[in-house]
Amino acid sequence: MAATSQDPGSSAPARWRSIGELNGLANEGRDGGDEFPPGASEWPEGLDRRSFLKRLGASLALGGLGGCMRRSNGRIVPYVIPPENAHPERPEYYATAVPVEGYARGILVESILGRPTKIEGNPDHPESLGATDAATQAAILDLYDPDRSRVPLRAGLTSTREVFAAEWAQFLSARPAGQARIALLTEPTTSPSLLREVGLMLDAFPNALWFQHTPLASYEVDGLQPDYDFSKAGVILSVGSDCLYRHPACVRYARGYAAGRRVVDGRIAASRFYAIESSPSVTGVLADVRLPASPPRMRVIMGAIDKALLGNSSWQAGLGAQESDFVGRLARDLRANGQRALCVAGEEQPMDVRRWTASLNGRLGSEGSAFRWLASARSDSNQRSRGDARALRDAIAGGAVEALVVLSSNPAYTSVALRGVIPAISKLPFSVHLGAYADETAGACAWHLPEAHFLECWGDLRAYDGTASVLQPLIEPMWNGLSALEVVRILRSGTLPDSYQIVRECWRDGAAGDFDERWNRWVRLGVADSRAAAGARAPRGPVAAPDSSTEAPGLSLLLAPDSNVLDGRSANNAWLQELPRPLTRLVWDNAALVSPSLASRLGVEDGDVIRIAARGGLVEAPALVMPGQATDCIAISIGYGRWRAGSVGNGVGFDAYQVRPDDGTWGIEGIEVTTTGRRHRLVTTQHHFAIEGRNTVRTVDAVSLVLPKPPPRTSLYGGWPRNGNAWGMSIDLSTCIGCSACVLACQAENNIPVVGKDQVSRGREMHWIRVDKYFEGAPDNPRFLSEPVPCMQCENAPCELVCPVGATVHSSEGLNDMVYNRCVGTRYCSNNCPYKVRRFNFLNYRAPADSIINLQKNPNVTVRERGVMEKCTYCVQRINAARIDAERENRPIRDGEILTACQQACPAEAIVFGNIADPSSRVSARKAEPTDYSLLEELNTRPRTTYLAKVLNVGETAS
Amino acid sequence: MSGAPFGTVAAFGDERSFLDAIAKAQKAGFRRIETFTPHNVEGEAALLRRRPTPVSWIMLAAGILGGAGAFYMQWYAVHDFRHLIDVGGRPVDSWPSFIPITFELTVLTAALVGTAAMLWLAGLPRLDHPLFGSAGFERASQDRYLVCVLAEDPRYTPAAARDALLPAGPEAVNEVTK
Amino acid sequence: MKPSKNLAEGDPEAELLADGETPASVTRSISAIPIDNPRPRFWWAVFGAAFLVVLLLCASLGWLFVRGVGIWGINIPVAWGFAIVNFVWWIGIGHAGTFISAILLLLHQEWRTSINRFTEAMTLFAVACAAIFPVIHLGRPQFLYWLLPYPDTMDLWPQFRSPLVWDVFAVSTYGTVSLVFWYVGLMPDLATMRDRAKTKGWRRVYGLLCLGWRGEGRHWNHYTKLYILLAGLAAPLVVSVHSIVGLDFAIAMLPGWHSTIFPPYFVAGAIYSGFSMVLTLVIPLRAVYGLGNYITARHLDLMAKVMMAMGWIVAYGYFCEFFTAWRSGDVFERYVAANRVIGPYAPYFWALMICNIVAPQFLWSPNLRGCVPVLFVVALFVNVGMWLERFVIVITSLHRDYLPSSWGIYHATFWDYSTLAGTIGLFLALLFLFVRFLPMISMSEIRTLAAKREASK
Amino acid sequence: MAMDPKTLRDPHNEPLFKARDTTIFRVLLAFAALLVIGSGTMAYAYFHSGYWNRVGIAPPQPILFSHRHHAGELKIDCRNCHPTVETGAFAGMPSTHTCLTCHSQIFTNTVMIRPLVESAESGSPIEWNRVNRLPDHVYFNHSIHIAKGVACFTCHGDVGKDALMVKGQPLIMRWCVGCHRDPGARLSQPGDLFDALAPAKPPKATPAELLAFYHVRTAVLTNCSTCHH
Repeated sequence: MAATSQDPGSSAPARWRSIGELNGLANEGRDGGDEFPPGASEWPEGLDRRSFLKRLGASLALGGLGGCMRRSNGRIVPYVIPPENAHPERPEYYATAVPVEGYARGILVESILGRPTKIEGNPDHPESLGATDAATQAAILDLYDPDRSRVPLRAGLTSTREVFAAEWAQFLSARPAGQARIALLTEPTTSPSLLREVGLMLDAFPNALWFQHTPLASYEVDGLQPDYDFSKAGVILSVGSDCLYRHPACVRYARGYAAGRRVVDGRIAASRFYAIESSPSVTGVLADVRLPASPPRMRVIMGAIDKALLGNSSWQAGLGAQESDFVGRLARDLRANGQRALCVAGEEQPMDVRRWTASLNGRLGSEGSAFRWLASARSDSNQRSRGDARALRDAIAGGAVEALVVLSSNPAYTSVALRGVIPAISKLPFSVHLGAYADETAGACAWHLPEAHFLECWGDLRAYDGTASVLQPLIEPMWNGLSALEVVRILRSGTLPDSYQIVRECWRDGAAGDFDERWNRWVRLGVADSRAAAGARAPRGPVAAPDSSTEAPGLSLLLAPDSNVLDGRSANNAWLQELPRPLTRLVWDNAALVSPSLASRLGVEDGDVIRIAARGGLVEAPALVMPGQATDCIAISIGYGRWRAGSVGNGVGFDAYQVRPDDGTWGIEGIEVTTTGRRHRLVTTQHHFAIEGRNTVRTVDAVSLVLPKPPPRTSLYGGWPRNGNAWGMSIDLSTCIGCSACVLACQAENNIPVVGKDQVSRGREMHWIRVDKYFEGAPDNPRFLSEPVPCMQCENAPCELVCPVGATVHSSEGLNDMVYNRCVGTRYCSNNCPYKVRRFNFLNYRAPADSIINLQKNPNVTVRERGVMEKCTYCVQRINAARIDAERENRPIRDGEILTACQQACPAEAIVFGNIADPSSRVSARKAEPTDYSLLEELNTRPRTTYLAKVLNVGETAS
Repeated sequence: MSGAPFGTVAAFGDERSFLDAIAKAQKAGFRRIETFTPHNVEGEAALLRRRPTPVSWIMLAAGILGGAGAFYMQWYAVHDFRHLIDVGGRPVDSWPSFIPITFELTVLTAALVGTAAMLWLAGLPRLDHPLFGSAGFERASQDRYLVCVLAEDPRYTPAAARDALLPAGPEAVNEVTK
Repeated sequence: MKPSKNLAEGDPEAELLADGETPASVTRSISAIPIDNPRPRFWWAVFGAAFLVVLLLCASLGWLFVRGVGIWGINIPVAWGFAIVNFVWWIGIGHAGTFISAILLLLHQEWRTSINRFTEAMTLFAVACAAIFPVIHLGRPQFLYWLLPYPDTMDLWPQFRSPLVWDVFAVSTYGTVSLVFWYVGLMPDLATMRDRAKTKGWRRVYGLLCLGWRGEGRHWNHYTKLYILLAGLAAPLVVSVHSIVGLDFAIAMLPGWHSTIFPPYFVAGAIYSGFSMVLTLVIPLRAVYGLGNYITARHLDLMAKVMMAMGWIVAYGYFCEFFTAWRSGDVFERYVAANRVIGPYAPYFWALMICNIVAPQFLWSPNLRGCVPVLFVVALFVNVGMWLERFVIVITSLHRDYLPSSWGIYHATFWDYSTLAGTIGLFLALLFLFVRFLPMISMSEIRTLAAKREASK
Repeated sequence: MAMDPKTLRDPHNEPLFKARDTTIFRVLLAFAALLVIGSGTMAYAYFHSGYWNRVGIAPPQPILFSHRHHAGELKIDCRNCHPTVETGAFAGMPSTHTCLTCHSQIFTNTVMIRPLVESAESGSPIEWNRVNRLPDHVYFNHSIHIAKGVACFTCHGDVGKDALMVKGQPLIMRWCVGCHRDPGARLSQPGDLFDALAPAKPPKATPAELLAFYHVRTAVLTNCSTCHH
């Protein structure tokens, strides 16, 4: 407690507790400290006294008699004609790709009994390499979202596709052939087929205009894509970039970054990572040396870097001590590394900053090795496009549009420009919206067509590096949805086409030889023959450093795409809503992040609603104190406050688009902040971020790599005989980027329920693996430590000892088995678990029996009922499946044959699972590294999951 | 109340004359004497040379059996068919863990068997008794001390019994029939 | 604190029975309460209120079974909340009865005689209230029977290393033996009731309940031996039960729980809370039913002294906990200790200190001790304090354990409070039924006392 | 008998109970004790009984399909109709078309197989009543049992003996773990695995030899997670 907490002003790297504690508040209550908050009891809506009594009676009757009545054995229904696949119960994997802001990420989709159940990375795809990010894992849930749009709507009323086609034909026939003034709005896309279809449409209707809109930043700099190879970098400079976490190539980048941070055979050639950013990002907080700076201040520092690199001795002018130390060390290391120096800028940075940062690579010599330019893969700068949403607004306002066609985009929410002309859209002679949800834009358009999920239709996309993939469906469209390809074809030709034919037409085009053979290979591998442009040339010569003004700019606001729901498109995905935001651990909300010192200056604490006025816009959002946030900068993510997202996303969070500038910039200077006196309940899954002097996350210096070894432990007991496989896991904290992909992979694999904001606020989140975050050092610029914590599978498991019914016992292979159907729910095991990795079904968290969400469930994992404890078991269903295969063939299980879901998803390969009894296994090699340690080793629980300490490569200070 | 005599009852108002009456009846040669008192009277058992009750030995035996059974049950549960379960890496024969239940079941069986034995030895439950019909017997549970010379005594005649009891100064003497 | 035996005889300051009481008067006045119900309005008021609270308990349990334990405030990491706090509290209260009956009987403390019946009944009802909680706190209470050893279709056994299984045996044994002990002690009095009841129906009822007891010398011969042996069994039992409850915590490796001091410290705390509850209940009942002749000022004085002594043992327990935490040098233990004193639940801790340590110190003064209202208030404080003690042990240890990332907070909900209140109602309702229909003071034993005094005159 | 009239009730009071009442009371007490013990015994007997476990019970079926005839007398291999038993978790149920491989030629017009013909014509499957069923929380895999030498008859009984399919074994956990704890004695020789009838003679190999032959690793068999996850 206070005995161990430090003076917040001291810059000593002491480990400290929550922000509330720093401010002298003992209460860590997530809702602002009310000891017994009103309405904390449980009475679900729509349950009156009568039905309560009915249910009570029924439950007593069932409880009393259910045990003594024989259940029906049910029916068994064989096929009339047996299917081709003799084993429909066995998972099959199909290659396809998930769209990531229009780019492809190759995936393999697991299908059991004909329904897609889980997404894995495609090892053959360059932007997946077998791994995924969290958003990719969550994409499977969208398929089964009950809120998805199911029928065409005309003015909000149910209609049909045929009526739509007829009405469109009528619209066209009322105008001279080909003269209809059609406006087509899409997101920037890499799909060759869609671009071809759009092209054909523009050909067919000379007056048609094509606009492209996305609220997110373009990945292009002057028409080219910067691309990085972190594995070749010795020194990395990130300028506000989050490219290891949120980028079409983030998996590849994370893999490359991890290569430079991994201890192998006791050695490491560690990269050194510098970051300068205004708000902590998943990528930035990994930096060995990190400097928070507000957007205007960043420009000053970049100017200093530029000067220092040029050898201008006056570079220190106007810098603070911390800043000049940062710049000095950075410049020294960048010059020393030359070709191995990599500079990366965030996409949300102003274009001059991105240009300058990219040009540094050319100056330092890393262009061609760690850095390269790629030709554009996305249609951002397509010649036929007439501009973005602003251009469309002008066109509508100018009367140049008779028919508006919005494809797979939601501009009525995401475009500040278009929000203003919604009444005008409603008055157009024809307007149609294609989308997975009857969302905000659907409400503005006369027609709404349900869109097919990408697992329901054919398509094609290019990856960031240009690799093309054919997207194949895993399931018939559940709600008769259409793809954008099909809609464009309907609009152009009036026929009701098939996406399969459209995609094949595009790819057959101009192709010689045996097309079917190639097509089948593309579909099977998930990677089409590469038509990617090779590395492009640098766009221009030397670039001047971003100019900066010297006057004090005051407070600035930094908008950012949300780490989970992006621009709001995933707002109705409950997995993503409940997945803690990587750094704040916030769920089901966004918040205005303020630095600790700004918070005390404004007099606000977590949950106080503040009003931010910026350039005429106004947004009110609850403040959340974020250590490491630039002092004069408030950050808030977009994508919340939606009103037609669906039952999950409606009304969640605060709509930061209200202050988004029309031109799509992300930083706003000179904002005004006032307090409102109101409070909002912010819910986090973790609310104590200090490490309390406990050795839970260990760090080692890259030079010495010395970790104190614990004394050998002896036992009076003989211990249990261990023969056969001994499962174990190693988690490398040095390569872990803290992205939470493991959390969602586990959720998808193990049927983990979503419990909602209220239950999380009561401390009842269900994730089996969590990513702990700790802050260490000065609150305004701490070191961030993250640590994924699954069940440790202790050999001396404390949980097992106290279970009265033996529902959790050890397996012969060292698993801490959890037998759901034996559990009576005393929760004693959770109390006795020092790692608190056990999760309890306090209420019935299962979806209703008839819910469509159940189709996603993994049939090989029991869906837990109310009152049952659950936890990670190293994906024992996968172990069993592999064992059955191996036993049938009378061979041992091969190393790497079993991948746990978290391991499989991890982009950084930080998690390795395997047989520790086999000294040649990968996990044994990991555990033999000098940086291996057990969490809470002193308790002698002997965990099978151990960690590799986080390697820091801070280097010496400039002086 | 059918004719056969049960015995002769004398009621006393205090312990001293009650004990005195027993002694006097014994002196008169009666050996089959029973008493009915509102509480346990010290000296009564010695005077009547009652055998020590076996309740304590029964309880001891029951307790040992219960404890041994409890320990065996736990031992059996962890060794069930050589199917040994690894619980938290602890040894199979975690005998210290078995002590509490062994103790509890020792106490439980001793208490239950002892109580049953007491009832059995005392001939309870017995709802009917010749004395229940007799006048004034309700005072035996309140404030009177009753001495009864039983009819089964070979020397018993109503008159002899009355003569033996009267010298102690009873408040009342009554003949009771079955 | 060991009043000498001869205090019972003649010392005017140390009267255990008022002058002029004879076996006849004892029988008359004590049996008059169930037979005549001398204070019907008081009885109906308390019983009626308690019954309404029992209805609240029924509603709380009904809602619990419909929705699940999630209606309470428990979470991860605080997976045990009010249910366990209440369980330990009630079980502790249940310890005074057996302690007074058994241990004081073995120690030949005659002053137990006036209060043993009542406290045994209190024990039974407290155990009944306590026994509700381990059942309802289960996530799946319908599978409670899996904690019992029986030949099931799964060929599985309970996990006998778990203290919760020990609890099952300890609590059920304690409940059963307490019931047997109480009932055996009640048999002669039931016979008295049979013989004094006014209507034939009641005489029949009491006649059946006393199993035909007739005070025969042969009965007494077996009976007295059994009774003393049951006392001999109950004495270690009473120690074992709360030791095992203490082991529920001590076996766990949680800082703040994993402590060898727990079993004795829990036993002392249990007796402490038991005596305070006895005083809380006896003081008003004694006044209302005019039992001052039997539960004399001397009785209250002795109970106050026992309570104070136990309070000091409990205080020593607190001290030991902190001392051990400090002396261990263990970062986790030290943190939990400090967190109790200044953490989010510090108000509970300090309230506990006031209730359990400060309040009883007023009883050092014989004047204050002799003042019945003061004694009553102090007893009330200790009752609350002992509940707080369990709250502090359970909640503060759980809410911040090893990994700071998993630290949490616990807020009780309406249903937590309603269930606690409901069991208090149930306890009072049962107790008032007992007072209404059974003699609340052992007539046969007081008669022995009265007769002995008559004899000595 | 004269006593203080103030504290005495009517001295000519009738006794409350007769000797008969004592007998009834004692019998009732004994009965209550028996009830406690007896209900436990009855519950044990009930839940281990064939009634509860449905052993030996043949549920009605839409077609009076005879395993005795097909498997016992005609000696059609089990795998003919349950084709995935060696490769998959499910043994597989014969599709309508599987039946029609023979029954498009023989007995085509009998009343008995009318439902089969109707199924083929309408395309709607035949709904059989399940005989063997495991709870949802049990993950059972046929293929591994066959691979490790557990014959069909070991769990399904002598299916070639009865006309209608009856449940051959209780399939309760006690029965399952009985074998998982001591599998050797229940294994069969490779040639016997698909017999419809348990061989009259015990296998020539000893349990230990069979365990070695099938490479059975007994340690994992009794892990909870082997069947429950």
